[in-house]
Amino acid sequence: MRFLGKDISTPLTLASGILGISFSSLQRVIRDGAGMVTTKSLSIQPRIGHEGPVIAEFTGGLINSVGLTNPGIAEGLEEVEKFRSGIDGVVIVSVFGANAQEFVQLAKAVNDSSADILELNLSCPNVEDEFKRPFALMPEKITEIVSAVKAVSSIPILAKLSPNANDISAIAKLTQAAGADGLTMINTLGHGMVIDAVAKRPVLRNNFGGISGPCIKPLALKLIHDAYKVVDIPILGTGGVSTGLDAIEMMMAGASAIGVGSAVYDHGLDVFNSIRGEMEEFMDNHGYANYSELIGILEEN
Amino acid sequence: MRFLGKDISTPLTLASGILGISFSSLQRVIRDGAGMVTTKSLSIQPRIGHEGPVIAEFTGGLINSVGLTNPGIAEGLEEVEKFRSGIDGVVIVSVFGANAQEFVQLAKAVNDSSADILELNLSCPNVEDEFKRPFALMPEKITEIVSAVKAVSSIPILAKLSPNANDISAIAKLTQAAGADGLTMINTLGHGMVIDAVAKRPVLRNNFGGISGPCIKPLALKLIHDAYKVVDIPILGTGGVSTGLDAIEMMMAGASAIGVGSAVYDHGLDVFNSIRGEMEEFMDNHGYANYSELIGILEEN
Amino acid sequence: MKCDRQTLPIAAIREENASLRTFTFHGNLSASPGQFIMLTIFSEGEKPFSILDVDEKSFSMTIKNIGPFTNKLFSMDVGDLVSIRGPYGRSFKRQTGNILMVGGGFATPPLRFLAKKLREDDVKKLVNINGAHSEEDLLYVEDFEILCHQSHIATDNGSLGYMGTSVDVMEQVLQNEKFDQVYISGPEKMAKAAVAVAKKHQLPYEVNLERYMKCGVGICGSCVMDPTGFILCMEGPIVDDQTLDKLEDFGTAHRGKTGAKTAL
Amino acid sequence: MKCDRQTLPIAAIREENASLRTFTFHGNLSASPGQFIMLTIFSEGEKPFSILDVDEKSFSMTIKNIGPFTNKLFSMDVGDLVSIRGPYGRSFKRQTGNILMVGGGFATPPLRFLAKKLREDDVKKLVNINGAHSEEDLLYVEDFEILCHQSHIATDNGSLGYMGTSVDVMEQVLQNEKFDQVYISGPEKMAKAAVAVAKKHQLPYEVNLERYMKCGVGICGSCVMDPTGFILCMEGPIVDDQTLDKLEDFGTAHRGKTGAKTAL
Ligand SMILES: Cc1cc2nc3c(=O)[nH]c(=O)nc-3n(C[C@H](O)[C@H](O)[C@H](O)COP(=O)(O)OP(=O)(O)OC[C@H]3O[C@@H](n4cnc5c(N)ncnc54)[C@H](O)[C@@H]3O)c2cc1C
Ligand SMILES: Cc1cc2nc3c(=O)[nH]c(=O)nc-3n(C[C@H](O)[C@H](O)[C@H](O)COP(=O)(O)OP(=O)(O)OC[C@H]3O[C@@H](n4cnc5c(N)ncnc54)[C@H](O)[C@@H]3O)c2cc1C
Ligand SMILES: Cc1cc2nc3c(=O)[nH]c(=O)nc-3n(C[C@H](O)[C@H](O)[C@H](O)COP(=O)(O)O)c2cc1C
Ligand SMILES: Cc1cc2nc3c(=O)[nH]c(=O)nc-3n(C[C@H](O)[C@H](O)[C@H](O)COP(=O)(O)O)c2cc1C
Ligand code: FES
Ligand code: FES
Repeated sequence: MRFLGKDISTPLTLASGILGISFSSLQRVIRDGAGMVTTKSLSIQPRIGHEGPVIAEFTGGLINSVGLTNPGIAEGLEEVEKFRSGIDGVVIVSVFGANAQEFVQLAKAVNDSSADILELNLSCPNVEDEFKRPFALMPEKITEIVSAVKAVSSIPILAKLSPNANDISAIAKLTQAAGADGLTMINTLGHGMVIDAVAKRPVLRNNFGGISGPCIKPLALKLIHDAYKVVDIPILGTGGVSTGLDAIEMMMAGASAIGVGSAVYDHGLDVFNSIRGEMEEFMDNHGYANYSELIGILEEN
Repeated sequence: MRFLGKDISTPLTLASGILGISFSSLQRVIRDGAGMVTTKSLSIQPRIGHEGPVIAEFTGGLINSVGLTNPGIAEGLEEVEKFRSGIDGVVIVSVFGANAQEFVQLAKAVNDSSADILELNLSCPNVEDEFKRPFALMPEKITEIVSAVKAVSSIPILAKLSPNANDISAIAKLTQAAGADGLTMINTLGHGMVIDAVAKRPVLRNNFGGISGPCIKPLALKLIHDAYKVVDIPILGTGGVSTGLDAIEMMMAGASAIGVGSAVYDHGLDVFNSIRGEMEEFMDNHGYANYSELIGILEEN
Repeated sequence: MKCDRQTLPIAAIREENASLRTFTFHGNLSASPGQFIMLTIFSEGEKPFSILDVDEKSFSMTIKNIGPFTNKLFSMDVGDLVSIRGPYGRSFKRQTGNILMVGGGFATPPLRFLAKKLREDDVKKLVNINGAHSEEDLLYVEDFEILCHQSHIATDNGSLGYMGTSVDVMEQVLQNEKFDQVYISGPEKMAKAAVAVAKKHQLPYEVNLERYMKCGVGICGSCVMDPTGFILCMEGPIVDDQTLDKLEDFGTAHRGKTGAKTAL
Repeated sequence: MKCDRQTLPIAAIREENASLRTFTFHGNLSASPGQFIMLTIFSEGEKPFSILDVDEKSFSMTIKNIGPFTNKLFSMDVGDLVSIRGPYGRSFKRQTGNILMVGGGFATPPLRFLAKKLREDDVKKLVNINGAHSEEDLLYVEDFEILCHQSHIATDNGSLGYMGTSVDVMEQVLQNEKFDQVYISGPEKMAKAAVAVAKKHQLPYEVNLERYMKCGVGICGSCVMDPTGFILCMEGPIVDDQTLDKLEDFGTAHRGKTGAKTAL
């Protein structure tokens, strides 16, 4: 199948922020069964991110407050070049800037690299102290950033949206209008707090974090389906996928490819092969010959 | 302990919409260990609500699209009167109107009954087709409705808020300013979709629903804590509580009483006594003598 | 999980009479007599139905065409998909002594299932009374014949068996024979009359009840019965004598689609 | 769950030397030698530490005061609360033949724990080499004396035992005696040297490695080693010879707090 013009053997994609710092992790995920990999979100300058604990568990999911730890765009793109030798696989480079100007600078660097696709992280809920509300909740900001990046990018652009948006149809439409070639949906849900009752403290050093994992799947499915109904660009569906059935459901809701994040935590890297196997089994049992037959076939009641 | 001027033996409260149609259910929940009970949200006219299926499960929670099924305020208040004979217990009557005028009409009826507390359901995510965005996401609407109701109500008013609000601190403050005597936080999270991949259909007849259960607890804790920091009125904390530890955490975050909804589905009505027992055990082990010592003692890192 | 679903094609449809059909599905349902399932027709709705029979790889329900949902179901064909969750509720508590089953109308499926299980349990004596308006409304006449030691029939118009109700037959049977347990499943007025008879003879009994059910899993409150707050979908639909004694709603009142209470 | 925490008061603090203390906690930790925990100081941060010892109701770690986090820890008293999750990672694969352990500096806690377990396993011969800068930096001298059949000491300044490194002693020991397995835990340069010696003698070995760790559970990527993408927190920190052979980063490069790679 194809996604944004690239051939992929499976729609499964490593989501941004999971092991995605080094070329060696990215290569390993491809060998373990993913069709595409997304890098950790890269900023212009290196970022340490938040102090630990940066992850906590609860029934149904994870919260994290990693806070965009990354070695900076220059070093990040070196890893992408190293990735290229010895393996085939589509690389999505995720970037995060403080404003449209930074996003443009980052986009130029990515365009000068061998990256296949550029992902704009407009929706990290873990840096609000620093950067205020996620751009993905502010229509004007989305338009400004996406159209500025579009003007300088010759590789396809994915805009990563937030589940906290209250009117996803409007946002999906204006993101497409601004020039996005695809949508990544969804980032983590802001904000969750896990409390240590003995210590009377939040578990995370940064007190709260973004919610991911199985429990955000129903939210992701609804948002993806709403967006699918109003845009013509492909959606990289992400949020709570850990089984083949999850992935099938998400494609039925409208996703053209599937991001996998927290499931790596729950099940290890084998999860790519197991999801792949389960998808194939379902498709065999129910008469689907190609992944593309699944996309958006959900019928509302 | 006391909540909005009423003596209660335990902070545990039946959340609105769970078994809360008949006096006999409400009495039973009190006998099974709750200190307060909330009725199903009552509207002026009876409502059938949505066709079934109205509930579906997923990892970590439930989605429901009951759609405010209720026999109407007149019959609902008759049940409240019947409840009074033979049992002690605080009754919170939840109401839902299409506009401020209806809320005022409902509030007057509740004030003419023996209800202890009035809860304004400003945040049902299941009737958007009919009533558009939940009021709890629109600051002007909250102010309009709460202040209009305040003008006619001599019993305390709880305003029930939505987890979909993007700036809960602002909303909590203006809700207090409009005259609310307390906040109920949180209603179900909108919107989730559970998909039946074999049928290529959403499971719920209404396609989507509000999310509740363990997976919304981290969201509830964060929102309650944010609100607690900016208001002086008590909070009826609700969202994903199913163990004593959950309830303790929520009180530490700032709740003065605790609503329990989906846990009744997961564990049956015994859950009130088990939560109560677990809370007492924790308090004994960690040297808390009264529930009130727990309220808001969370320290941020 | 309580709401786990099986989405299945209708495997077989058998016409029982003009308004009743038995729908069979290939699937796994580990259920006991008296339990029910919630059946979804996509884009239509979801309704409760008693389980008629279960074996290793299939199960079935007998359904009456009575309104919008069942109309739609009767328009469906073998192969069409529906979705089923359950089994739900409390089943009959099976005894192995002398057993009397009293059924009426299209509420007899659970008794048919119960009879099969009681025979597997090696019940001492099993007597069934099958009542309906007329001969063509009677269900499973041959099945009860085969499964029970005695099998009586009552029709209101006398078109088959005794002319009268199954409760009339019950009174007669109880005059001549001793029983240890009575199981009752029929319209609520009939069940109420049967309960009165069982009481008079000081026999333990269990009754299959129906109320409007929306969730089937004890959360929506629509099936709750006064004044004890009995949750019929979870704690019933099979109700024992002591519990039933406290249900003032039995035979007198029920709640409709809005939760409003009306007289029966 | 992988991130289950125990929030516990410090039960005991033992001064090992000027910069090292052993912290003991009453709690349950089912761990093997080589595994580590993540320790949180509230409002401060969270850091990985090897497990020194575990019994039914307590466990302990030996920690060096080296920077902001450990400064803060050293300012804490018995009774103060911290939070611990784990144990994490792969432990030493225990053998029962002739065993040589080569340790350096404050990386010896896992070897101390390993020695205890090997004796419980009834190991044939257990020889330890304990190296440090000077006498006062040596850890568990008596413990190794008691736990091992032979216990050698090396100090850079010769203040106790052999003057030189533990790797120097290792070469000598291997000239005279036969071993089946080598376990190595020390600063990475020393470990690299020890590995070279083990290789020369064609002995199987396992090495305890350290990398910057943020999550400890294989999700953040900060501990990953090139070029295989080995996830040290989950698949290590104990690394066997075949795996180590492929890790070009071993002894040459590591990643810091931003994930940027620098030479060791
Ligand atoms: C535990 C239980 C077991 C049942 N078993 C059977 C069975 O084996 N075979 C069978 O034919 N019917 C059974 N019923 C009744 C069946 O659910 C209704 O006949 C069906 O819902 C009718 O729906 P409709 O839209 O076709 O008719 P409608 O016109 O909607 O209703 C016709 C009548 O059916 C009843 N009904 C409607 N909706 C419901 C509901 N959600 N819950 C309960 N009753 C309802 C009411 O009495 C109503 O007056 C059972 C009901 C319950 C509660
Ligand atoms: C698997 C493992 C086991 C360890 N076991 C022990 C032990 O038993 N005893 C002990 O004293 N130390 C141990 N360490 C090292 C310990 O984690 C660091 O000494 C500690 O984090 C220093 O923090 P700081 O803020 O005091 O110093 P900083 O000034 O922050 O750092 C000092 C040095 O400690 C190391 N370090 C800092 N943060 C980390 C981190 N998050 N992960 C790994 N290394 C870090 C770096 O080499 C750094 O240069 C272990 C590390 C790992 C990875
Ligand atoms: C530990 C962690 C780190 C993440 N870091 C990033 C990031 O740097 N950039 C980004 O766009 N999303 C980041 N995400 C969000 C994921 O890419 C993904 O959108 C989200 O977790 C939902 O998918 P999941 O439920 O499969 O994890 C991170 C998620 C986790 C759990
Ligand atoms: C089946 C169901 C019906 C509900 N109906 C109502 C309602 O009528 N009015 C209301 O304010 N909240 C309603 N709620 C929301 C609950 O009162 C509660 O706010 C929410 O479920 C979160 O709590 P929980 O996680 O403990 O269920 C309903 C929730 C459920 C699960
Ligand atoms: S049908 Fe919902 S509680 Fe019984
Ligand atoms: S420390 Fe995060 S992956 Fe190893």
